[in-house]
Amino acid sequence: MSPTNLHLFVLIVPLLSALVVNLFGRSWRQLIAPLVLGSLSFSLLGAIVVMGRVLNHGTISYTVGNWQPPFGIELVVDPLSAMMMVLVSVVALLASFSSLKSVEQELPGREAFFFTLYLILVAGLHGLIVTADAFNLYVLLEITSITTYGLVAMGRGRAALSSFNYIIMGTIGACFYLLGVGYIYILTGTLNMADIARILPTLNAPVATTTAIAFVLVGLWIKMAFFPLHTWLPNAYSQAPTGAGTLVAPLMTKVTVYLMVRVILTMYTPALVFTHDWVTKGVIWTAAFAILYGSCMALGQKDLRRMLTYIIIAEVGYMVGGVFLANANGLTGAVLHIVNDALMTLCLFLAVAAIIFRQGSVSLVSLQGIFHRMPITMAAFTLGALAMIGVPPTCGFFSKWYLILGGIDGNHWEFVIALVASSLINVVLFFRIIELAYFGSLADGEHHEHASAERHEAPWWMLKPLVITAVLLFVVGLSTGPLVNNIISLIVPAGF
Amino acid sequence: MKSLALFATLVTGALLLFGTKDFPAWGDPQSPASTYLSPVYIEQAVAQTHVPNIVTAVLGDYRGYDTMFETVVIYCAGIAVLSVLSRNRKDEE
Amino acid sequence: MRDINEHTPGEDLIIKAAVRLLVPFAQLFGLYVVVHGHYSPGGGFQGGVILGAAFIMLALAFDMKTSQQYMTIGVNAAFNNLGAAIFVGVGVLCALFGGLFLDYSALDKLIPLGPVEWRSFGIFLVEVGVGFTVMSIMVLLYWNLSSAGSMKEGL
Amino acid sequence: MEAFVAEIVAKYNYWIYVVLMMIGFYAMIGKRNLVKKLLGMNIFQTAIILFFVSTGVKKGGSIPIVDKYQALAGGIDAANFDNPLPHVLMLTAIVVGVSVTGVALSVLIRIHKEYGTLEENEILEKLSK
Repeated sequence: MSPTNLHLFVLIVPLLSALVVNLFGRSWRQLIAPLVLGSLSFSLLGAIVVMGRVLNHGTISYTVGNWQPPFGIELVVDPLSAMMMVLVSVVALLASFSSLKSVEQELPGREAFFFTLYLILVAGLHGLIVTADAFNLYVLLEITSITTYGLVAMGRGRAALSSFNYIIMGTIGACFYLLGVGYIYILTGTLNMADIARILPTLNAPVATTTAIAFVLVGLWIKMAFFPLHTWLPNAYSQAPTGAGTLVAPLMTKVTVYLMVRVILTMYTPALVFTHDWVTKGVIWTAAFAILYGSCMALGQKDLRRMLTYIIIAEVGYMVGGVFLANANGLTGAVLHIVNDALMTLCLFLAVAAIIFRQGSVSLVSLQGIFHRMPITMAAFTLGALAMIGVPPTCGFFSKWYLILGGIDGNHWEFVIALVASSLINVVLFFRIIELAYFGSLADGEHHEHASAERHEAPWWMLKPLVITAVLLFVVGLSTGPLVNNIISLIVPAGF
Repeated sequence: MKSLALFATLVTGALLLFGTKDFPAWGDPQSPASTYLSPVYIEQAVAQTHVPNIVTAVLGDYRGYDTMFETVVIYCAGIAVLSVLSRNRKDEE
Repeated sequence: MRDINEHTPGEDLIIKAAVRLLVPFAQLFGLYVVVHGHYSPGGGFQGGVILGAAFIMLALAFDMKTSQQYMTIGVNAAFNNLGAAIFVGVGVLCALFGGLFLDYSALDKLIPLGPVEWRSFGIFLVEVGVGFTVMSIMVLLYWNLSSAGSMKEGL
Repeated sequence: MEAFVAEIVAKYNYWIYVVLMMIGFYAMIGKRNLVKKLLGMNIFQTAIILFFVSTGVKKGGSIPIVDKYQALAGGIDAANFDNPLPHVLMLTAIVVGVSVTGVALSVLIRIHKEYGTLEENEILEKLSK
């Protein structure tokens, strides 16, 4: 295996092991854990090596089948995609420890199917990150979606209905994206992103270009659940099996945001997307509403997992707004927030998975006094909550700081106000839970007080990734400087 | 709800039709789609792959990476259907 | 449980005999479409669907059990994994032999046929993989959807 | 007006696909029955497939299968053959459509088992009880 192929093996190894898991995991269940963990660890190591090479030697351009672009499919690993690859493999590996436990409990007998879909989803996400071909992106988008439909529908009760709504909305999104690509193809005759970026500004076809951009962006917005196209997300993510939630919730929306950044920067060039002032203004106002809507809806929820899904909607608003601020600070903040939000969401969902594993429910009532039963889990949850609020030196603070700076630079005070307001709402939100978890048993009377005395911590398989993620929140927060200087500043285009 | 759906449908359709304003006429041999990549495929594919059916050549080789994921998509569909419809071991008992 | 010998509409002597007669030809035609994809419209996906349709015809005319005598659930699982593994495996093999991923001409080092001829042959290998997967998944989809997941009793 | 009619006649393939797409799209978001939504999804995808394939058409072109020996001798004129790329893309998109339909049907079976109906408002009524 020559080193030039390494970044492809990052996604091929999980794919191949998915086939093995499916074939042999049905009869020998003890094979599943080593295969999943082994392939995901290989992915992580490979991604780190690739990132080192990209940072030292510059962007890798790879042509599948040795056909020169635009005739063949090109894969590009620039510093941003290398960073995203590392992020995806870290999250997938950490989530898989917890999933292995919770799937054993929730879906006995179906582990092989679950982890086949899980590994293919990870492979699809890696593929999405590296591809530089507009149509290939559609195929991979559908791979990640189909696996997610399956994973969500494996849940109990309402999960099937939520999954069906997700299928309908997801297909509309993918079809809109495909229509946009079709329009681009008619205009330019090519599907390679860099080639499109080269040809598109030379064309004299403003109406068709605008339509194509609009459809591609709306398609991606549906996939990332940007307000008001978010309706499928809360049900789908909160009713999925816990093991699926820990992987899907941190990654799917963030990778789609990354794709939007990628499409805007390398396929359409910012000059074409940000031409109309009223469009950017409209998107930023929508993003501000999304942030406020997500935060307010989160306040009204009675279930912790459902509350977190509304926070995801608010976070999508942060990132889309940050990109459409169209200045260096906004873009930096948005890209940094992709990384941070993936880790914060992972931390919170891992904590939720641990609680569900022990007591089966995360409704707010059942969280009373949980601090005494599961101290380590709740300590990590608190750290995740602090990062979500944006307390320094956790990572959540730095990306929010950049976003606020970007809002001030661009004179978009509505965005700044929404950001600050949502941070305040998050304070209320999380401190209510932490208070409930710590003091809740005192107010509730004898029944719960008795239960709270027993320490009943989650198994180590779920605790270790949780603790590692909580530590990572600080590590990433403290390494914001190098991250911004070495990686993110490279992708900010010159005109910003 | 229905009127909202109708409105959304009409807006989408109108936008898509409006976008075709800049397109070349249907079947125009001089359109970018027919002059940029496709002549190269048609003229070079046989020399480069020895496959006279150019659709197969492009599907299997030039865009083989797409086709690989197409196979994975349908594989995923099978596994997803199996996993959605199969029941837990406990429920069966 | 329905009695298999009970006469129901659709389980007719003429239909059974016709399907019995038709299935080998359908399978042969499916193989032809897979193999002849280089020279005529066709290829792995189209041929795979025809091959799958042959099994679905058996399941429709007789019952699901009969079609599972010809392709058991285990064989089906083996086929769909094998097909996907052939495709990915060919790609990986190309990468291992010093080329780029899915660059079939790199396999020239394995068996010297000439790089261009290997591209043609590589496409064929890959199409066979697609055919296997599509055939088995189509049958699997039919079994599952018509029996609501039990894969025992259905249409 | 005449210019408008000439525009429609020159690009009537787009009008056909847009009408089909609108039918499908309306069924997806306006209908209450889940199976009708699924059918709408299929119509939508078919419309997109028609759209792409129609972009591959070239006046005076035939199917993109060439004569091997003539091609090796270099005697192929690309103007005589249709554009193969949209066909390739749509083969992939058809497979994706089939896969999504399969998964959606299995999810519908689960929903039917759970609620005994596929009407959205009846399901929501049962849920709110």
